Amino acid sequence: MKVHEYQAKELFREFGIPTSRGVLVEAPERAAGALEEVGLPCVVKSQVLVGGRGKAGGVRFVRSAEEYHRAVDEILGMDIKGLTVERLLIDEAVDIKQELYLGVVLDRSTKQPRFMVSAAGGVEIEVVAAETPDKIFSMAINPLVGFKGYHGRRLAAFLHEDPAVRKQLAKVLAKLYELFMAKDCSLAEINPCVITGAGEVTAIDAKLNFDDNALFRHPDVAALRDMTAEDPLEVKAKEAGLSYVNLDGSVGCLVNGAGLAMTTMDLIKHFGAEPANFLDVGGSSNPQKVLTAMEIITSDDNVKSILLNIFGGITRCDDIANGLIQALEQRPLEVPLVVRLTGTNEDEGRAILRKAGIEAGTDFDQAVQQAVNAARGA
Amino acid sequence: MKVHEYQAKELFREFGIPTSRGVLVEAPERAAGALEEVGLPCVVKSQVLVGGRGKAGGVRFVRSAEEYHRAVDEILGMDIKGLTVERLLIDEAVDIKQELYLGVVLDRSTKQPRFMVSAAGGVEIEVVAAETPDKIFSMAINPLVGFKGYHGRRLAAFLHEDPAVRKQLAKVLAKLYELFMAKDCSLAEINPCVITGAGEVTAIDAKLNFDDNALFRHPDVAALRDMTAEDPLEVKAKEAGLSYVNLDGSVGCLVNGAGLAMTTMDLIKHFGAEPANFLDVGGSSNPQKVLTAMEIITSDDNVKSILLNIFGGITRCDDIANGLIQALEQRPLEVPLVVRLTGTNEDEGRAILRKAGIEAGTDFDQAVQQAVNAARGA
Amino acid sequence: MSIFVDENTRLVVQGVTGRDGSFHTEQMLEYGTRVVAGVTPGKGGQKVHGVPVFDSVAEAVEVTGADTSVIYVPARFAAEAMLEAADAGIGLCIAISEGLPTLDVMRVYHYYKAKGLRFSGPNSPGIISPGKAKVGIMPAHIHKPGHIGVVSRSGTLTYEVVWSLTNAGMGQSTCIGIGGDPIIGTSFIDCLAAFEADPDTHGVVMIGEIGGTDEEAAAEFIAAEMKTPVVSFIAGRTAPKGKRMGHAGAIIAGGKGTAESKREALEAAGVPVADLPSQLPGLLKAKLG
Amino acid sequence: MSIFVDENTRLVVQGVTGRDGSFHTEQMLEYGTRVVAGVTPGKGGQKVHGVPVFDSVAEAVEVTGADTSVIYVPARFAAEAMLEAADAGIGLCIAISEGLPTLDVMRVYHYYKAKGLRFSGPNSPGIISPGKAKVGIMPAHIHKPGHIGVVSRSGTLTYEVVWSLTNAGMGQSTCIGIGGDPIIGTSFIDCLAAFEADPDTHGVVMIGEIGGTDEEAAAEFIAAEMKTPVVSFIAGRTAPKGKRMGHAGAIIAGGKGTAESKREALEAAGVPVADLPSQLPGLLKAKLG
Repeated sequence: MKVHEYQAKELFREFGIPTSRGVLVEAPERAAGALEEVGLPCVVKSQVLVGGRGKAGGVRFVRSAEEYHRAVDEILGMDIKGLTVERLLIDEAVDIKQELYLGVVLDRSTKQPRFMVSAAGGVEIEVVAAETPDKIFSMAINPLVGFKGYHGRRLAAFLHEDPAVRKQLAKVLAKLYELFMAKDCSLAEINPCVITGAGEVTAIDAKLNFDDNALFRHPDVAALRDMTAEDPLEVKAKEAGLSYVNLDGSVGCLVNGAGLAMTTMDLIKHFGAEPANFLDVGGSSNPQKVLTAMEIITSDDNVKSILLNIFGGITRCDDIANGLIQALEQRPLEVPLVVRLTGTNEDEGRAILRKAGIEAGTDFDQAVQQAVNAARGA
Repeated sequence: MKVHEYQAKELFREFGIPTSRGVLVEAPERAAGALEEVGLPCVVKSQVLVGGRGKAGGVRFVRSAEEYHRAVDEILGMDIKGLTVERLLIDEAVDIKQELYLGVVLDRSTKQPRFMVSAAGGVEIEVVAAETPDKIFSMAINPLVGFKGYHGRRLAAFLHEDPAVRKQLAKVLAKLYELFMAKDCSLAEINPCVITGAGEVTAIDAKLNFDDNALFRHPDVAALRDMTAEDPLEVKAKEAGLSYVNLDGSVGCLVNGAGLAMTTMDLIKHFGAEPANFLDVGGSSNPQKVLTAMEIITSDDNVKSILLNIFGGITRCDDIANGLIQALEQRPLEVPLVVRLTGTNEDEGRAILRKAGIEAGTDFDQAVQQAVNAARGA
Repeated sequence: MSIFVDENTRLVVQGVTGRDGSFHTEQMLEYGTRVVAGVTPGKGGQKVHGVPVFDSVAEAVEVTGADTSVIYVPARFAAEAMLEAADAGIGLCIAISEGLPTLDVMRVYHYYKAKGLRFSGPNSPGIISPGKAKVGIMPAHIHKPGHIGVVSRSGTLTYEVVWSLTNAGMGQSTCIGIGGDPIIGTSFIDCLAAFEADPDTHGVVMIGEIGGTDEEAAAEFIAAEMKTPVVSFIAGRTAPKGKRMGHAGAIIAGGKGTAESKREALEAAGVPVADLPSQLPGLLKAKLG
Repeated sequence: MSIFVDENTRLVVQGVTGRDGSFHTEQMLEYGTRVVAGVTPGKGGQKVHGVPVFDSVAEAVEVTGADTSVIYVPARFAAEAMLEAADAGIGLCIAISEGLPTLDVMRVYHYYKAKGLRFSGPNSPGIISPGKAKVGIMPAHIHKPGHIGVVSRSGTLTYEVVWSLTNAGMGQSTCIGIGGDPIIGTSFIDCLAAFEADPDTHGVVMIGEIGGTDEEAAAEFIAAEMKTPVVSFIAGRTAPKGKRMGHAGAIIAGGKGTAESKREALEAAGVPVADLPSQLPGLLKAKLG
């Protein structure tokens, strides 16, 4: 789960990481008050859950009240990569002497939180990594022992010469680790972390991603979810315990298991169409899940045919069949349906479907081809 | 460092371990007020830093005000194993259905905190261990992972049949571990931990020992030290950074290194006298330490001769010699002194002493024999 | 032979009284797996399909000599269940549960590593050595004893592949689902090394997917260390970047983890990569000669 | 030969700019120890007795190839310094510092164990292989190259014994102070096993003291595993119960850890136990025949 910059900064402050001071503006009539609080010059920053706001014109430095109000008017409601700007962060203008990058990610290969730091802050770290990899210093932290003074000293020494700045950086890095672990982050990033003219270390941007699986123990974080910034179908799917990603193609698919769902997409493309979505009903599915899944798929107008592809393991074919029957009863389909059902309790499942007049196949390639043909024929 | 029962119980409450309710009485005139607060029946418990209070008559259950005041009068000021009772804990009488033992110690061989629990509470665990070892269940906790639910469930299952009591016990055990680790304990013990008639789990006694080396990070714990309950010479030695234990013999000894100091004691006995003390001036000693050490040894009237036994390593012989010279200048000795000096900077040290008219030997056995003979001759 | 589990495996089922735990205990028993114990705290003394239930893994191990554990407990308790297995002396823990917090699994990983123990998963279908033992949730009937090793990050996709192998007459020595999470206990390389050391495994099918760089690491290992032929399939060629495809681990992030990069690495290591799962038996036959 | 340290040891001194660190760096250099680096955070770039100082152990290792570290930093920072050494790839860390919180050392112990690394101490005089390398604080001149291994929980008492061995013409292969704390990184058994495996160690002197049961465990090990003759001395026969004798580990608690119990265990294992340290050379000569 991603959160907005202003939300991440609130968490930063909670953990003692110094950040620039800002005021959130959600409606134009709040703009004047915010300006009064923050003062000029300041930075008008769109709050959207997507990278590249700056390039898209969603971040503006303003020197006068006139410039400020023009920026607020233009950015509020702006479309950035398909997302409408609903909120602005009016941030104090910090006297920037130097921009650094500080980040913690989960390193999958060593299974440890890994710090990535660079004195080349303010740009995307992937770009720095690709073009000037020696400007990045990386260090994994063994989670059984945690972040110690020497980790901070080593990272800070790479970033800066001045002992006073190093000390501040080491402290910020320690707090960033603490936040990462305490809140089950998958990414914690300060980019840029600036050194001001007065030698103070401050986060002027903040990015935090959280592990969805751990949200149950962080109600404060879960409450930060911005439903308006997400695809409504994906929100509905998530609430029902389904994994769903909306895509642009014409063949809707409902599959059990992420790997098989991805492969189903790959095969749809292989046989000449495009998938309309990724949808994994998950393991141990109950009929209700299938019902919701069918609702989600059929509410997408691009869908010209539907492929139900089930290979039962922990998922039982009879559960799936029951869910499907219920779904069809509640909302008869307007597009062709191809069903492929095999695995645990497949005989029971197929029998249930047969009663409702649906003949389920067993061959994967064949089923995909049928669905692709159906979508084309439609 | 040891603390009194009433102090340990305060820490228990801070960590959420249920304890019996009590009031501290430090002067007889407070006794009436305490009785009013606690009510009858109650338990009058001497607060001394030594085991076996009960057997010594220092704990009394009272049913009437008359019994109560008689107990207060008799126990306050009582001598228990050489310690004067200066404080009483007036504790509520708990309806005891069952007495358990719960303890955490540091297991030196596996280098882990180890739980020891027994349904045979209320008696010394060493006695249970010796007589009925199968009544004790023991479990070490890996500190890198900590105390988990399954540890608590396993220990509680050994102690009791009732699921509701088990749940409470598991919680108390978890809190006890938390306290042990958070406050750098070397021992945390609830004996007895009682199950009341109503099925409630409550600590009616509490024992906590702390790691002296970690007191610097627990000012709250360090503040609990009861200097009045300790040997004044040992307190003075501790403040000066010396390890000192007062004993009953006649040969005072000042040694560098605990092993050599113990061996010096052993040799004094071997050659026919008794050591007056254990005293280790420690590594990296400065002259001031030697000065204080000499003060402490000479203030013990039992001392009939003094043996200074130094084998220099991180301790430098010249430092020791300088300290000794200063000590002798400030307070000339009234008993014979034998010096044995060898190791790092021994030539410099011996030269310093020679200037002051002291001839230092190098042979250990010889030096001890001389000191023993001197003590006998005196 | 086979790897990790076989007819000597003495299995304890953690979460045995739950819906999934109970159902699959029955399935595993039917398959012939030696399920010697179950564990559910507070339910000690019961029986599930004739299997004695204990309050703790430690008791289960003491009484039954269990050496392998399979985890069906809910996600938020699963990491602790894995630690419990390790502390009870279980040598191999197979975690089926999905949705575990990643940092929990990370701590479990380092604890197992410190103790020199192995876990597999989480979020995995388990391990089956056909004809010997099934530990997990895979449908039994699609498998057939034989000489092909199968290792996969996926669940159902593995069934798909195994089924096509069986239909092509190619039985399996052992099939392992290593799990779809970003942090897993047993890697492709661990399994490939075990297959390489198993004289009864004559060929290996490795099923990867987008996300991470484990397939690339496996490719290096195959090139350097393996004589046993390997063929592969990589799921997620059409997955968009930055979107998580169901599995917490299946995400193309920071330009890394694309299906193309994995395919290239494998092909460079001499591993044929199929376009469709149904092509795998044919590729394998060609490799085996 | 010798154990743990020798002429190939590349040493980094942690806490090199402190009073003790600096003094003993000079002493170790004089002895011929290859002190290749020092570390004191914030003092990188300086030199101490010609040894370059770094801000971190990692840098010191990168630049100088140090493989062994010795710790002279104050007690409250020492555990972290030991972790730093482990993370920097140091294979053997020798902790001289005394007064470390026991739970800190406990965590360090399990971290080292998990990483398969070794530390010795804390609260120890260090390790010397006479004529090859001295790592610690022991006075050099009392040692002499030879074939006796010495292992001890004590500092100065070890010097006493070594000096009497040297005076009796019995040189030493390696002398190790394992430290006087309740939790130490390298045990008697670790050292005895290393001496047993060292063809140049012909006899061993083991110096124990009251507290704990390590001497009893060592006795079992000697009886079961060792051919090299061992003689022993146990300090603390006159120590009262329940009182800590200087060393945090030297305390007779709960009826365990008495000098008598240790003596009995050792004698039962065929290890002669001396009444006086000065008797050890004679006992050893008799054992060596």
